[in-house]
Amino acid sequence: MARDGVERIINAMITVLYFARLREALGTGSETIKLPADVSNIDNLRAHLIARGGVWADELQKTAIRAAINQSMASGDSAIADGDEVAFFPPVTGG
Amino acid sequence: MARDGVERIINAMITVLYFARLREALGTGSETIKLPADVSNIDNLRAHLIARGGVWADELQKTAIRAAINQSMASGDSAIADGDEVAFFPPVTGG
Amino acid sequence: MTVRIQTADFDVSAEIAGLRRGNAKIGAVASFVGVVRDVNDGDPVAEMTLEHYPGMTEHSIEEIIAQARGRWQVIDALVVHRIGTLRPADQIVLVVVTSGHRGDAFAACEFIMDYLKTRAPFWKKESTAKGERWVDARASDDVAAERWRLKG
Amino acid sequence: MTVRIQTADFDVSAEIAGLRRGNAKIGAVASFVGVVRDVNDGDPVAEMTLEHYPGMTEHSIEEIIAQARGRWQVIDALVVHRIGTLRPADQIVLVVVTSGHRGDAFAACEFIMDYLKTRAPFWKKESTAKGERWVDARASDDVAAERWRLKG
Repeated sequence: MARDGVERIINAMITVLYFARLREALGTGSETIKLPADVSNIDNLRAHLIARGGVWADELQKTAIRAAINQSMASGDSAIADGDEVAFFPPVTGG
Repeated sequence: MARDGVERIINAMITVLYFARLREALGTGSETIKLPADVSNIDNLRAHLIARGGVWADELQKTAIRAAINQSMASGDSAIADGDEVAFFPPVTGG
Repeated sequence: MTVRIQTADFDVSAEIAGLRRGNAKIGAVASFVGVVRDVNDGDPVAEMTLEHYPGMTEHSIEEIIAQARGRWQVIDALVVHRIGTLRPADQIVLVVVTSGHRGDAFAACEFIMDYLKTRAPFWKKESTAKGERWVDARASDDVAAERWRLKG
Repeated sequence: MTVRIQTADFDVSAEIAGLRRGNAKIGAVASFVGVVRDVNDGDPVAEMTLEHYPGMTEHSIEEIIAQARGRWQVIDALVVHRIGTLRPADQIVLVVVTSGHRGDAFAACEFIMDYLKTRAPFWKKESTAKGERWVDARASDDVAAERWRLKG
């Protein structure tokens, strides 16, 4: 049981989506990544992506960037778990 | 000139219109009447019509009755002149 | 500005298209449709008849629209009000306001409708199982119109 | 409740008729249509493209409508939002709310529209003579959504 639990966490995968200006700047709309051991919430994930440098640092450091987990708006301390769909995007401008 | 003025006042005529519940209760939608010498505003005209007694007294004594002069809402002291179109009606219920 | 009193029904899409025609500054269209309900004051309503004061009706609605234009950024406004005999689910009245922005369109549309209910000379007579009856004015309509005095 | 995201245009009359069908308790229908303007922030706009987040868009609008239902007497509500390429004068979004009374219909319709502008994941990209640009969120939209917190 404990062994299975460790196994699952080690292989935890999440999907990350990018929209609009962010999608264009990063050059990708989605990626599947292995959840790093030190990433448990939105703030951690954002820091992890910023650490890639270049446009990742430029774009994801912007304070206006919004995040969602499993299609619901999320805040910096919202928890991320195995299998989650996480999205980053600029403030919305519909209607 | 003065003679013409007197002539005009003596023969002053107005049209009076009644709408909705009031029209039905009074049994008429309009009448042309000679403006009595002592009638110079809505309150006077209303008193003059109430003096007819019967349904005229019953209906026109109701406080909710509204009045218009020449198709604009009027109050008790609004002046009435020769040739005017005066209307009495219940509070409006359109839309 | 367009004000029409008619017995015929109206088509909301066609009226909006007519009001918008040729004006590409319009960003917002707020509309209101009043509909005959099958129950009023607890009694089933079979049909109703709308009476109006020809001439004064049009003037009073034009005045209401002019007031709305003075308070909000209105590009154009339309009121169509039916008279005659109507049945449950029939459309009674249409108010459409076009504007650059939605806040102005919503406010002006609701203002016109609230004032129309208390100032435009229309009277409704309902047919119910108990017979015909003239609809009484509602205190809530006066309250709705009165609250606009507090703003702006 | 109906929420549709589509590239096709919509017909306001047909959408209202569909939402009203079979419900004779409806006395009031408030609608809003958002339209592409030919100028934004001072520049002529040739066309715009709307991007969205499939799935989350529908969920967030359903949540907005559920909130409106919790605050006002709403009989039913409809939101249709277009995506893809749109040109000036094209319809972008439709919100329709049916209710027994007009105050509820107006308030719920404006509330849904204000929250949709700040919460539903849509993004506009404009084509102007200066090239393409993503439209920035407006502080005025946040203010419009925020003011509903003070009421009710």
